[in-house]
Amino acid sequence: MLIRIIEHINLAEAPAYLGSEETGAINLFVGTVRNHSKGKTVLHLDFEAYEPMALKEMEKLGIQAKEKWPLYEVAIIHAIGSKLPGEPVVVIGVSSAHRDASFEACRWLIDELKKTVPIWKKEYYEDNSVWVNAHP
Amino acid sequence: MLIRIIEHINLAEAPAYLGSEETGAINLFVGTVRNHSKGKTVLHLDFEAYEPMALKEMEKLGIQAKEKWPLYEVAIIHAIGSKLPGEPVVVIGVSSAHRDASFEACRWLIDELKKTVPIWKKEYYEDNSVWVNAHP
Amino acid sequence: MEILLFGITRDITGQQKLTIPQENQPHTVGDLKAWLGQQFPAIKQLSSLAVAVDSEYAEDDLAINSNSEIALIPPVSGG
Amino acid sequence: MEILLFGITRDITGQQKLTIPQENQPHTVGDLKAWLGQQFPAIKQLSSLAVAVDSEYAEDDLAINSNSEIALIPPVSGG
Repeated sequence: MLIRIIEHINLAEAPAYLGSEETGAINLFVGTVRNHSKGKTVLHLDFEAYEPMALKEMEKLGIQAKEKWPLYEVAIIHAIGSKLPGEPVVVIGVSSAHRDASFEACRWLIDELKKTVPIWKKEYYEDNSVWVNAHP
Repeated sequence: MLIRIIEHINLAEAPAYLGSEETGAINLFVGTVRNHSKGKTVLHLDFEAYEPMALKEMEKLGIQAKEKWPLYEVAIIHAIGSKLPGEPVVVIGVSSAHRDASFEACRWLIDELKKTVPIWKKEYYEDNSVWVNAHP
Repeated sequence: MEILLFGITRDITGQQKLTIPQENQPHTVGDLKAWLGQQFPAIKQLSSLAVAVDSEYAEDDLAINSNSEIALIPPVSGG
Repeated sequence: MEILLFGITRDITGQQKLTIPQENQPHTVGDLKAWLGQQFPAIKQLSSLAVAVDSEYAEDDLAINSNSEIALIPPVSGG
């Protein structure tokens, strides 16, 4: 498994890691910073992680995904620091023999990552900033 | 839209094309040559396309996907020629504001491509070769 | 009338392209398929056979002539 | 006892890290949450608050002491 928290994501890393002669299908999800959110202009997002725990939780998700689906490999990469619109903030990639498993596992991994991995983002608008999800 | 039939696929092309400041989600599917199929060792796959028609059908799929889901961009790239195990043969990529649309549209595009786009593959095993899907 | 061939239809006919003499020319896509089945029985064993006219999938009742670009589309297997 | 802080819990407490004096030390995760709610009412307004002990999510009845690495986990928002 490729599990990584990093300042700048290199989009070539996950596909290179996931490709192999046994694999027939790779699904890759890339989350990027949008320049607007809820009708407001976003200037940048700042990401903060509780790194040792986040890496552990990411690894647990990878292991669970490999138990649930017949996967060859899993890559989970998350960025930290300040990110501008257009920049990648998360990459999830999985490889499997057939495409069903790759789509399902990749979708499950990004959904679970958003629920359990201790990483926080603050959205900076033109006039204020908020920690996303903090309040009901 | 990025619609292309090409000898060698560059995996960096689609993500670079799909990324933008408006986009929050990119889903990418990469189909690669497996070194085995139905229990037999695959030496290589040879792809052949009726190019003008294949490009037209790929473009139609991109347009339909954009009608069905709120997508920013669509990339459909297919390789032709002889491909070794591990090599990419098809890349489908879509970008959207949110991840639901990106996963659904990408999945739909690869499923439809396999049904309608006039591209053919011949699998070369150690002892023979077959045109895939040709017979019931 | 010339017919473009791809994939297994090249193997079945042993040709890169079919030429149908003036006197045998089919008038519709359906006629063409019937003629092909007679000339090359192996074609009837395929999972499916479509015909493209001017690079669009064509129905059996579509009229064809030598000005159209006509192609046989055996079962596709891209991806 | 030291408590690691992240995200909005740093803004709420105005600190990078909480230090709980010996005499106030909570014995369980549940005690810690109750103490936090008293000291920093804004914490009760969060969508959720989890506590991690030695970098694992912990239940309220888990016993804690100063040898553990303890962290507050406000609602996560990665991805």
